[in-house]
Amino acid sequence: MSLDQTTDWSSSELMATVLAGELHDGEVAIMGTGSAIPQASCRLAQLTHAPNFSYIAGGTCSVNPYQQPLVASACDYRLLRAETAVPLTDVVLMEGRGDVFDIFFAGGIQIDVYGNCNLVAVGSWNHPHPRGPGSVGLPFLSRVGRTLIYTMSHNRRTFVEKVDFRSGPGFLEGPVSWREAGLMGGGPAMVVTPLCAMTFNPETLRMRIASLHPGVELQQVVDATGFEIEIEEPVPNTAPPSPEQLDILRAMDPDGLLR
Amino acid sequence: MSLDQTTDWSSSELMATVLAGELHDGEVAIMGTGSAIPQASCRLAQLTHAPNFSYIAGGTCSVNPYQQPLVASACDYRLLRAETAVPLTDVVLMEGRGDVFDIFFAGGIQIDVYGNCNLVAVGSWNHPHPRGPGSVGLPFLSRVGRTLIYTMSHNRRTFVEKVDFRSGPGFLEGPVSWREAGLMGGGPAMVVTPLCAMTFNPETLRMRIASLHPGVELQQVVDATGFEIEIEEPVPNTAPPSPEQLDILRAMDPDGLLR
Amino acid sequence: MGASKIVPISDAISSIVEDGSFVAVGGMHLHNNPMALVREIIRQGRRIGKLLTSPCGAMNADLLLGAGLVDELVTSYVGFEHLGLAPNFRRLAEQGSIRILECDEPYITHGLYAGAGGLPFIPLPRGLEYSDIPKVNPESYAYAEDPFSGERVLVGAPLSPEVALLHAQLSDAQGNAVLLGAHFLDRSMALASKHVILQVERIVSTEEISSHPMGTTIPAFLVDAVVLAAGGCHPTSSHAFYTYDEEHLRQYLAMARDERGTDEYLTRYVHQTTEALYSQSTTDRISGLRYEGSLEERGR
Amino acid sequence: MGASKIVPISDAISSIVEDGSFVAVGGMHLHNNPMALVREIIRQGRRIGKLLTSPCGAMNADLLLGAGLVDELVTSYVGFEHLGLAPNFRRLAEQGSIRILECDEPYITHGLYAGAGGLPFIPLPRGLEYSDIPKVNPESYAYAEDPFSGERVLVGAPLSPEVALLHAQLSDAQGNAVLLGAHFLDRSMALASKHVILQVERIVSTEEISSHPMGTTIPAFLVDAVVLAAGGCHPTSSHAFYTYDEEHLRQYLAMARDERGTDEYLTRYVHQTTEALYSQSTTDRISGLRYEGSLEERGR
Repeated sequence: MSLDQTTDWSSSELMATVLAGELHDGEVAIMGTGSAIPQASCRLAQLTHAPNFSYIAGGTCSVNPYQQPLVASACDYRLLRAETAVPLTDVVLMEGRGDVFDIFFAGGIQIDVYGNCNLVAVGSWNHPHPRGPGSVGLPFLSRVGRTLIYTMSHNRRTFVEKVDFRSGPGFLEGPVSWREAGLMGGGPAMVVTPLCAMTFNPETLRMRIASLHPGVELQQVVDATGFEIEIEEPVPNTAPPSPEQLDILRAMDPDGLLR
Repeated sequence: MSLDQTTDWSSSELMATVLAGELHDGEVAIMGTGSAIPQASCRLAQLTHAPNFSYIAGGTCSVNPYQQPLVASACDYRLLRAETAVPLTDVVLMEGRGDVFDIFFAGGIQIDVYGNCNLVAVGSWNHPHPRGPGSVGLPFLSRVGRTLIYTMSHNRRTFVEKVDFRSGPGFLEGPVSWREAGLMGGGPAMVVTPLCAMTFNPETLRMRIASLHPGVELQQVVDATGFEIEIEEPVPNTAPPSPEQLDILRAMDPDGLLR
Repeated sequence: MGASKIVPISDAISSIVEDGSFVAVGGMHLHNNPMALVREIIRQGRRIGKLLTSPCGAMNADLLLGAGLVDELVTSYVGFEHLGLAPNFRRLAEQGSIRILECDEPYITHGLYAGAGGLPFIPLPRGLEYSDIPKVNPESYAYAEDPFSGERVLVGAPLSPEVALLHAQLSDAQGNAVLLGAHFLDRSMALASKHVILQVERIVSTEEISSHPMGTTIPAFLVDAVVLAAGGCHPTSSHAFYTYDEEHLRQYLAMARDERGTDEYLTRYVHQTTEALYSQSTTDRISGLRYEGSLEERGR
Repeated sequence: MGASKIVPISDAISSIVEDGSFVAVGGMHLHNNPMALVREIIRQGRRIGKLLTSPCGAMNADLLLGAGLVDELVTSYVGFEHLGLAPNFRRLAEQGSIRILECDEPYITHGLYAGAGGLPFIPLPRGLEYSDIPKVNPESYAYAEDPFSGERVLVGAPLSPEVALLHAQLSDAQGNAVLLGAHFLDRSMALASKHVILQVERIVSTEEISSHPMGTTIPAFLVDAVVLAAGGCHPTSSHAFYTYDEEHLRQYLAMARDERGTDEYLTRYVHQTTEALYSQSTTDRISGLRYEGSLEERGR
């Protein structure tokens, strides 16, 4: 990722900061593949406002990795520079128990207006194009406190009215189906992209713009989103990372994965 | 246990030797509580005729404990002086898989003519007398290659026509029920007591005397057994431990648990 | 990094164990029984609605039973191995004055797995239905149809205790705990229980925990309270630290033959003492019970 | 004490992996993929009836797919993380020329538990039925009635592979194996599979294994063959030994964009070489990939 022209922090750094703001002291989070941004956000939260926040790096299943340094792969051995580690089989149990993890970081090759994620197939499952890598633990979104969705791709291919294949449940098909399902999980809470942060209208359960990242125009988001996104004007600007936050992020990221 | 008056080895040592003779090279055995005799038999087999025999001490779940020294408790920390160890949860899985363990060492407060064992209750389950400690893993007898039963109590309270409570399945209620059940386990293979070794008639599936321990009269066994035991005369004598076997047993048993 | 969870033992019990709750007690046979926590429960007279043991309960269950604090017992064994039967368990069972949910080891193990993983129920291997256990415990065992084969199979209900009482050899102040030696079902209980109270031999730094990240660990976020209880498994063993006190256990077995003796034992070793005093009074005995040449390191 | 199970890699594959069998392949993402065994399977042209990956397959699955040796794939993910999609998996899936048993991580994990434990099937936590996965995979997923609640619940079929191909960092000659670093689902695969072939970085003495009895271990009696394969995970990582070879992986991803490039890759790195030669040719690269300041000890 290249540096933003008009600022001295990158999109990924901003996204990590925004996500960190969603993490509260005492909570426990879990994440999977491709997770440098959530890893950074968790460690950042721990080192700032949430010292009792815990997180598991879903591949190695290390608990509170020190991010010395931040790594690109979810299963990297260096993630075991951590408070401790547990077996993967235990993490799957804890995900299923449903009251252990407050936060699940998710993503998708498609994300729809109700926050459903698709990591499996665009088009029909039998003849997909593209075929995605697969769901891993995303079906557990139905049993987690709340889901934080992040993606580097804010475009009309990713943000669609309805996912072609639901691999990670969001608010399903909207308020009626969500209510009928009576799931124990709280559903998606936020979506963060390089353009903006989005939350969900508690009535319609549809995605709405929460804040525009510095330098992004509202129309850019509307144009890049494949469904009619809810807007409540005036839309605030996303707070940029503070100098302290940037110092922390850069100290854990000598390889510049977030730059 | 005191030394047999007429020999220089104890009942327990003889029983360990007899059991060792049932263990074949390459097999894997599992045992639970109160297991000094089977532990000794397994280690003896390894150090003599069965170097590729393996066994798990069911409490600590240590694999091939070195018996340095033999201990009385199935969960003793010193059992971890072993080739290696696995979690208890893994052992329960392997017991259930059914093709991992060739041998399960069992016992009971009652053992019946078909080799069913009872560790739970004499009399009715609601008003037992005595109440036994409980079954632990004995129901797995239905899924193991073969069961070796041992007990220090050869009397009419222990050896009964039918157990009051079946906690470890033997040949159930005999040939018909055994055939109908179609269990994957091979059923009980041998019963060893301080008086004799017994096997099962392959037709009737009832217990029969296989060999009388040195110095024991046939009538003693008949009198001490609460069901009509099958006898095919002449009944051979149990081979006593060899000097080599005794040397090995005593080297691993400085505390004299088998004496 | 996080806040310390080290609390006095009385606070741990009074604030976390509610009257009537479903409690799992760790350890197995004569080993790693969290006796300090058990004694404190008795001192506080906390009723246990349902008590779950590992496949093999011992002193941990028998003392609570003797104190008359257990309504229902979920177990596959309570005994003292080569030392004899469990006297209070036996007496109450023979009198019919304790409700027993009779179980076997596979159900307890798989039931905790189901509880930990949020599985609605857990099928058991075919063949287990040939013991009489399921017949006397319809609360825990039932039959379901296997949709793949169409066969009727024995299944178990999930085990989801409200509190697990566990002993760990080492823990940091936040509750990252290391079980040296055998793990029995202690980690399973931690995973399946809503709350975990740990008694520990020794508090260590988080750096010490981190230095063996794959050492068997209960992560801090599962742990509600950490109680320092050196020697706290006495008279049972604490793996890698000390073996069981056979003389004391035999004394217990002799005293607990009847209710009066049990009461005397409880008065002397529980009610008339505190854990601090108990620990002081057993320091010398425990010194004599240390494993010869034991390396704490070995246990990992 | 027992007989050595160390065999040449060609014998391990030819004598244990039967054509058409159900094979589990260990490792996860770019780590601990048993690539030496995978390459040898390709050299011998063994057809795999069904291939199971850990929740996250990578090069281990993609190369076998590229070699055209897989009939059915049981997986919840095949990809190269931040490096990109799995090119052969993607191409075959988009062409419809591979049968995919679409799964999720909970099913693969619990399904292996069921396979290991002889459980006839395995209920899954409520809520998982809200993904579309069960709809497209009726072979692995079905619905059963929970006899305790009366509810209809999603369940999975047990996973019982015939052979597991696994990488362990250390093993003795008999197959007592230690996984340093993360374990992923490798131990689950060993427990659930009828046969286990281990490739190992280093053969150690049984005394070395015994010195940490609780170190994460696959016991020898589950293991059929031990193959010495130092560097045998290349181009993926072997925890505690070396990291993944990003340059080589990127080269693979570039070449494998089409069938011809995949064939070229296979010719150069598989068919025209042996594991001994492959290992020789990568020794220097692997030296450059060693973890900084890694302590093998740490991984336990």
